[in-house]
Amino acid sequence: MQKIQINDLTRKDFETSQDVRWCPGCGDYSVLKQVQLVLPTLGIPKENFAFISGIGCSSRLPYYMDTYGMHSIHGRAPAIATGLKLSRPELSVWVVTGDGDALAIGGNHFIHTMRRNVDMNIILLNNRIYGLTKGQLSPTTQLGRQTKTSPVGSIDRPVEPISLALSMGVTFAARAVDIDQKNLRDILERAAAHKGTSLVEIYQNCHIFNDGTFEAVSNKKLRDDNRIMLEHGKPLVFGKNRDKGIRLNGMRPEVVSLADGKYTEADLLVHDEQTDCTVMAYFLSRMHNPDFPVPMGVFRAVAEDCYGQSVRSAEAIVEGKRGPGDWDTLIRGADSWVVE
Amino acid sequence: MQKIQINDLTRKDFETSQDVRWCPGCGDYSVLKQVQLVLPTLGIPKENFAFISGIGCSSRLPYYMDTYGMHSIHGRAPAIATGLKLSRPELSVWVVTGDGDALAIGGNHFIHTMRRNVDMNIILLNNRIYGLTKGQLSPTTQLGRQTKTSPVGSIDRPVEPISLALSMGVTFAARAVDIDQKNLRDILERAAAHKGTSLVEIYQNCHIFNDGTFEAVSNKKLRDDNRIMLEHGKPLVFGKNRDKGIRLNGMRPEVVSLADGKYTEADLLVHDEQTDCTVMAYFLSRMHNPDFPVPMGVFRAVAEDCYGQSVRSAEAIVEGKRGPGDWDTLIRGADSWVVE
Amino acid sequence: MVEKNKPAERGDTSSPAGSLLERPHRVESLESVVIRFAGDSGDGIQLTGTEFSKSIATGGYEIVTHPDYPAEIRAPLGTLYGVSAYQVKYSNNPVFTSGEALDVLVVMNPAALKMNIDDLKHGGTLVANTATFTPANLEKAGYESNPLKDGSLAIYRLIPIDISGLNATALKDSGLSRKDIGRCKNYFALGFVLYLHNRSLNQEIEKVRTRFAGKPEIAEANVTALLSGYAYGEVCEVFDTRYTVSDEVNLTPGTYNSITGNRAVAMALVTAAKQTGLKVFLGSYPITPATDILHNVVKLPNFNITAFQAEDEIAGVCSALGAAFGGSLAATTTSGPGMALKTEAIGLAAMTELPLVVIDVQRGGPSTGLPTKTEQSDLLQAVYGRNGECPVAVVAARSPIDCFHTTLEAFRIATKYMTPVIVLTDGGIANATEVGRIPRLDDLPPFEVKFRTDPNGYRIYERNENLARAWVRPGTPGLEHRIGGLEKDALSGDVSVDGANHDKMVRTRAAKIDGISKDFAPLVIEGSEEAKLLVVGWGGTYGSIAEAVRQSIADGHAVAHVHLRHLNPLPNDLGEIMERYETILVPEINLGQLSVLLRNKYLREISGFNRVEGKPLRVSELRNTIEGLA
Amino acid sequence: MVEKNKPAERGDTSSPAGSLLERPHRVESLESVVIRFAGDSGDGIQLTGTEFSKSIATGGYEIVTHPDYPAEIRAPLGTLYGVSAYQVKYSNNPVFTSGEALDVLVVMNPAALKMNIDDLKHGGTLVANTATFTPANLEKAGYESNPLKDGSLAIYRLIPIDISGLNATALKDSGLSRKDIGRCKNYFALGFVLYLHNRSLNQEIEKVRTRFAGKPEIAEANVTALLSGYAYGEVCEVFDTRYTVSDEVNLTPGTYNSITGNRAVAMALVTAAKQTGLKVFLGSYPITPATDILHNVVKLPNFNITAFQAEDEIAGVCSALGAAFGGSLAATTTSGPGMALKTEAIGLAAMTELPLVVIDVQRGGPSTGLPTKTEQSDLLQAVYGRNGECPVAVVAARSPIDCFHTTLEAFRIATKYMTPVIVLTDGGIANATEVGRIPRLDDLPPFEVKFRTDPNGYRIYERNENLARAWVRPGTPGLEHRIGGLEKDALSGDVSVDGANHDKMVRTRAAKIDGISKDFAPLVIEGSEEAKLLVVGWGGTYGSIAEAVRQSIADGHAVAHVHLRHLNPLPNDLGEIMERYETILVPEINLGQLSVLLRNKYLREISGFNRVEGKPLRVSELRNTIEGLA
Ligand SMILES: Cc1ncc(C[n+]2csc(CCOP(=O)(O)OP(=O)(O)O)c2C)c(N)n1
Ligand SMILES: Cc1ncc(C[n+]2csc(CCOP(=O)(O)OP(=O)(O)O)c2C)c(N)n1
Ligand code: SF4
Ligand code: SF4
Ligand SMILES: [Mg+2]
Ligand SMILES: [Mg+2]
Repeated sequence: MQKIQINDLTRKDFETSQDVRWCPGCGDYSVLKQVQLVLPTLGIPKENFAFISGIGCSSRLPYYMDTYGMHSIHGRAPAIATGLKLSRPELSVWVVTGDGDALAIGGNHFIHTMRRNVDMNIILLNNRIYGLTKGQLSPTTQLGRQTKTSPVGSIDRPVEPISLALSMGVTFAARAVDIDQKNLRDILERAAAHKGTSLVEIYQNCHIFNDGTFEAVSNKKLRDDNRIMLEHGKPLVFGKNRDKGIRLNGMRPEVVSLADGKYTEADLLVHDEQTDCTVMAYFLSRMHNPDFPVPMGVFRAVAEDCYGQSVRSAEAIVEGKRGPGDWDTLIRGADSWVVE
Repeated sequence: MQKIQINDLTRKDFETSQDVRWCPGCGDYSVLKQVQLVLPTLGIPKENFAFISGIGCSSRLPYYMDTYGMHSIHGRAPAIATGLKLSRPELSVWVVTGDGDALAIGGNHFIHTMRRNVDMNIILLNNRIYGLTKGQLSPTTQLGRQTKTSPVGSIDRPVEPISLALSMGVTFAARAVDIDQKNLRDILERAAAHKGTSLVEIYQNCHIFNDGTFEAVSNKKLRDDNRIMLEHGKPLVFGKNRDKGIRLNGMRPEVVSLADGKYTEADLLVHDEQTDCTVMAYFLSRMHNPDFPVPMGVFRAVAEDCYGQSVRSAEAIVEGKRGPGDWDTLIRGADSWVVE
Repeated sequence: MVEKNKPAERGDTSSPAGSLLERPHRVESLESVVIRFAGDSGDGIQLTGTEFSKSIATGGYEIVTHPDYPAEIRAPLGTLYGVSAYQVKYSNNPVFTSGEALDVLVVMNPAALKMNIDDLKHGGTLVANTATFTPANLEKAGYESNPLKDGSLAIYRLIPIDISGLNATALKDSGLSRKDIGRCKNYFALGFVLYLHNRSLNQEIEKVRTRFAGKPEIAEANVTALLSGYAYGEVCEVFDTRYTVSDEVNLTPGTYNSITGNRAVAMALVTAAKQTGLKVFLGSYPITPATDILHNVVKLPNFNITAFQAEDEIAGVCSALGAAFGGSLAATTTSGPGMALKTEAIGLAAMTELPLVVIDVQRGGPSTGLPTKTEQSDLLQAVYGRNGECPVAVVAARSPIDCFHTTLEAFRIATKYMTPVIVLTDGGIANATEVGRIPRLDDLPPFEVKFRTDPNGYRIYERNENLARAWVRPGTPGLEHRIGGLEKDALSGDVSVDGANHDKMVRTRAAKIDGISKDFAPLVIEGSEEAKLLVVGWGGTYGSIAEAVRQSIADGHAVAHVHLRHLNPLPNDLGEIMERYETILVPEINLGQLSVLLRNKYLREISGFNRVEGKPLRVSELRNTIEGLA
Repeated sequence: MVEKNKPAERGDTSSPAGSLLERPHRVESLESVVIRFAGDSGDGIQLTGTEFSKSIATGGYEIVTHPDYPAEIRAPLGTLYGVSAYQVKYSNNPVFTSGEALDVLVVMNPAALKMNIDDLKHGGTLVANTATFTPANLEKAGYESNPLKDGSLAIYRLIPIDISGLNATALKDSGLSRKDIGRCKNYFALGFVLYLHNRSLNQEIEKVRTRFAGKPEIAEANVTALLSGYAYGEVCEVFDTRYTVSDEVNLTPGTYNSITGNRAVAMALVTAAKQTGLKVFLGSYPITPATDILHNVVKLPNFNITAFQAEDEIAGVCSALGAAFGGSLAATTTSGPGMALKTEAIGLAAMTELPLVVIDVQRGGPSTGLPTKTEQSDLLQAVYGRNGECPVAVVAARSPIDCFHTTLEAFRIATKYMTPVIVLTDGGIANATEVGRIPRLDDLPPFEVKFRTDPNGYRIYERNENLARAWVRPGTPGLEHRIGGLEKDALSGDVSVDGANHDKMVRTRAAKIDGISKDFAPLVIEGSEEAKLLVVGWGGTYGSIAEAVRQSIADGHAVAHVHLRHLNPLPNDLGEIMERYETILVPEINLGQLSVLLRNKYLREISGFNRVEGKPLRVSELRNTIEGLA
């Protein structure tokens, strides 16, 4: 997409007349706001945005965006978006989905979308619960968590969406917290700028059915010791006083203190979001509380051909060889004969 | 499953009266043979085996096994096997699937099975093509490969099944080549012994539609330089003369020569199939020809609670607290009243 | 005579509609009350409604309830679309529906008034919590002036009460926070309404104490609120009538309780395990309005029942099929869109001839449709919605309690005939409650399952007199065998591409399903024998139809009603019964799906009464149609 | 008179069945030949069959072919289940089926003899490759003695030829390897059979040279084999008759070719792009017997058509729906089990009212069933197989060429009415070939698509005279809007849970689909006007029915035939036509699915002729039934 000058778009242009119907206190509100703030800055005509979602509280978001949109069926948004983007490459296609929508019923489309690298932006609102159906276990629900369908605690080991996406070669993967407005906005901007599939996982608080599951990384008092902000080319430092870091010990990561003088920043791993192999990013995606800080920011951002480009270049190869198709010749077929 | 003494089972006991109907030269034959050889050695009564498959050439295998079996529908074998195993924990449950069956239509069940760690053995016959439907692109087809549905070469980046499984926390993952009988058999034995989900990816030659795709690692003349045999606790050495090795350079793997004296085995990475984190195995799963040798053997084998055990211990918690359920009390309900 | 409670004759796999929680017989009496509670979804309306109905039901009355939630989880306070409601009808006569025109309406805010007032009878009682009629709330509800004051409600008996304020005063010394005190206000309202309905409080007080056993201060505050509400009724001079429904009840002695359709399905699963001694396996994926079945079942692992929340609907049904192959009683629960996803696997179940119970709690369609509203529009999908010639049994429940019996019958059919059985319930009966007598185990039709264990001469598709093949449990020595989705030889079960064999198998599978009807109990015809009009219904519209027929008869019209549990195959006696009547009326919450089945089978002209409005059929409207045709 | 070739009147969206590759008119004459080639699937049987039919067709004859592959990819050599066959019927009269009793059978090995000999007419010609009748091969085929020698084939005109040996001799100087020489033997056989059928070789020789343009030695060897086979015929004294089918052909002038049903669908996609100037998008997942459509389309990216092989059927249909939302002509192709998986998404297409063409190449069911055999058993799934009230248009193709017209009509209906349209073809017509005249673009019914671009007063569900909403392409300024699976307000398109609105929308969607029938061309009644018996058929059974009806008429029986392209809605004139006849016979390759639709709609008794044997209906058997009823 070419960046064009569109001076007069504002957040207001992307608001609809619909009452926003999430629960008071739901993290989805702040995501909606950031999306509405980012869109006008992208230099894309308003009519070229399309938002596709599945089913879930999160998937209601397109109703509140005054763009083209489809609130589709459970889990299928990436497949619908793929067809839309492949047939209309000039559109800016966004998928809005939830942890259940993307990773339970929609798991197959999710992984294949990562693999194909179709140029679209996927916003995954992860609240670790099924919100809309009122509180069942989701694929990201933490072990031991009691929900309506796990009354003695969940026994399903949770999915790490970013690991999963990386294993399928995703070219852009990032994570942010719903209420961390600045970071969320930066990441949405970068995701929009990325060519290929960009996955933005947002830790979103479901106030009603899973309140506080992200407390450690969203609470201003706790978060600095529990998260690490990834910065390309910078060593992995974290902590309220930036006094801790991540070091590699063989193939194992290790948290070390920078306070006691034993280690300095030079001993730490340096984040590289651009390596062609996914191992570094994968490694980061396996870090979880309480043993490690949770990484926020961009895990991976590499430039690779996206599927649509490849489709078009395959088309071009054929067209180059054979020229634009001639209907008459084709329909006549190879060994036709004439009756006079 | 308890190992019991069953002296008289042999390969013959597992053969059926059905003509085996794969193409002459198909790699599936040698897999069938190894499976039939391994089963009698496991100490499991013949009637306790159940083989579940989807649809594909590979998925025909259960018809040739004189065990309980179901040739089900495309992609769904792991889900069927999950229900079977959860309800009948005493059975030895095997899933036989293909790259299309497991990774295209069946992708969602595949990943969630890995995550749950239900105790079953999954044999994935990867021939990088759709055999049964006569030669279309599969999720593992290599980039650029011409197939019936990619006449100018595939543009879909291939799935690495072991990476995918690892990202979902699979507890046992291994790889073998169809005609490498000894290695295949060892791995099948280890997979059978593993508690939890074990994934065995077998590089299987489709003689008709994708002949030679695994040439580099199956041809006796080429394979030693193109593959590396993983051994727990051993450094990563390979080559016909065992003169090459894999070293870690930062977070990047590197092939080094052991011939010129610059590096010795001590500089190499040591394989550890038992680390609790999946990063080491993931790293190995990203190694591909031509830059790296392809790993064969066991990538990961860790002991974790499997889903069935967790289900049963959750049941036990409830039963421990409340005792075995009393039908009359339950059906009466909490606030019933009596009319006289 | 409407013979609602007469148990049908028992066939082998059939069972009376209405015996878990068996419905009482009583003397005739016409008095009944319809009451609706409405307020913000945060107001505890559902709880108040439930408590009220329980209290009424324990008095020996019949009740039917109808909860109605907003589609949103927590809609903003005071909005029209955030209104939650709960309706109860009670009487000492049989009650079939939760009623239409309201005798009493209790509203907790202006939005609730706006959304519900039209349903209140002229002269009906309106209780309103005045505290919430603030300018801001009035505006949100779209009122320009305060209806409590502008005279617009003059045709009702208005009882304005400052529920919030009175409740707060009563609890000012409770030591609770303001928020917690606020939460007690629904008990205040309940106390008042119970006074209005002439019920005593003792039992209710006990229940509050049990419910809040862990938090004694909260318990006592709620008790105080209840008592204050009740006392307010006693001293209040605003109104002069209390409701007194005759309580000369004549119930069959026994233990009673109320139950929703979804819970009744869960109880059926537990009962199937109990009766057969087999493990029950439920593989499911959450979907409104079916999820509550799963919620109920996950709490019962100590009843030999394994519940598995799968990654999607396909895995839900497939895991159940795997369990069926393993010799368990297997079920999957879902609603319309989920049903659509399961059809391929149901086809595999039909082909492998394994017993599988598929419960579809129907909701408004097509597509995502109206997920929180009821409908009967999955019937043709259930009967015809699979590739190939793929007949399966289809049964439907008529009421919350009937969900129990229908589900149990589905298991009996599934195992006797080795076939998938689809059970259709709907969002209406799934969430509504019905009161009935608790059955004892021996009251139920017997249910036993046999596996084949004899390896001698075993052939996979050898069939018994019911055309069913034998069920073999993996683990049985000598019976190892392979089944699958490919067509198989009619005897050996080997893969077969032979045309004649395929034709034979297709016909045999069809004949097997057709043969199930030999087990059905004779249909029960309710209403007048000399009628010219027969109303044929199915599933959850039973209440509305029975009530409309009853009213029409009471009004002197001759009309008969037959209600189908079995949709595929249809009952053998239905054709002959239909022949006795000149006109056939089929009321459905769809565009005429049973009509399609009946027209096709009996080549009879059918009048349809079709309303697809997401709610139970309106008795009054249906009655008009009946009386026009009778 | 059977008016097979009379083009129907054109309605707006309707088109004549049989004009791409328009079917020729000719003078009456009854002679025809049915020939079948059979051998190991490795023997090049399909190629030989195809070449033979082309050669015949270019002579101006009508042909219908029927390829029959084994289910296995490469079955072991010489086995019974590894036999591949290819049948052709040709005549200078209209040909409707590939024929029944064979005039000529060519077998390349004993297994092929065993599997096919029963279909050869008494006195028919049997050509056998003697070289393969070795003891080992005889045993594999289950022969105890050599049938070529033991006299058991005495009732046939046996022509034993050592094809392998003669071919090898002819090519001994070719310089080719033994394996490559062996591969030429099917050209030897072809040469012989062409001699037998009195065809000249010139054209065939040219074609061989083109085909093997890259490999001149192979080309020349094949030419030599062809010539040797032909020459062998000339010198061979074993037989005395050559087949001479009268070639007084009377074809409409034009360019002709033969085409399979699957390729015809692909050509329709290309043509839709050409006619409208829009991009065509095909989202699909491989499944037998539909995959060939995708194989054809992937080769044509330079025709403004994007083909996408998705990860599964659900993604196939969903990607197509996404493309439809984007303003492309979108299609998905599949077969029975894949259809089952797509139903939820088709429901979304119906709800969002987007144009989507779903092509179901039916195969034997249920479940995986008989994947390589034909059947007509997805009709009720297509009409009824979705949750909720979810009507969509359903059309069916009657012959390979008709796949082209039917698919194009499906696109015209989809875009005019903004609805999904299901196209039913079947494994029979998908793989069979038919010969016809190549159409020019202006011969085809016009096809134009308009998008709304005017933002003024746009309402999503505002409808035109066809009850269709406007199609809006994302990227159009001022028309931004949201659609989805939830029920929407009848005008604004906002989410609505209102009951009355839902009822209205459900009825409107139904009325829209019903209204499509106003565009249909009047039905064409073939056969006798004064008949009492009407045969009503649909889809791929056209050939068998037309032939049976024709034969019956020729034999003096009065019978009429009407063949339906439109299954939902049914044509408006069908009811009135059916009323004119006493008896209605509906032949189907299922247990009576069209019968269900007709009985339901017209309340008429229907006689079914149902054979579910994985193959076209047998003309002789059907004729018996017709003559019994006429
Ligand atoms: C086919 C289908 N299955 C199930 C459902 C029910 N359903 C709706 S949303 C949802 C889960 C949503 O969870 P998530 O994606 O995490 O969204 P959230 O509400 O938490 O934002 C489910 C199970 C459905 N609508 N359709
Ligand atoms: C629902 C459904 N979709 C598609 C098919 C067609 N189909 C059968 S096997 C197959 C692919 C098999 O590929 P793979 O799993 O790699 O097995 P292989 O034959 O290569 O061993 C496909 C697409 C089917 N049978 N069912
Ligand atoms: S249920 Fe949770 S996720 Fe859904 S709107 Fe409410 S707070 Fe948000
Ligand atoms: S097609 Fe390929 S995978 Fe299938 S049986 Fe033949 S060789 Fe094996
Ligand atoms: Mg969620
Ligand atoms: Mg494969």
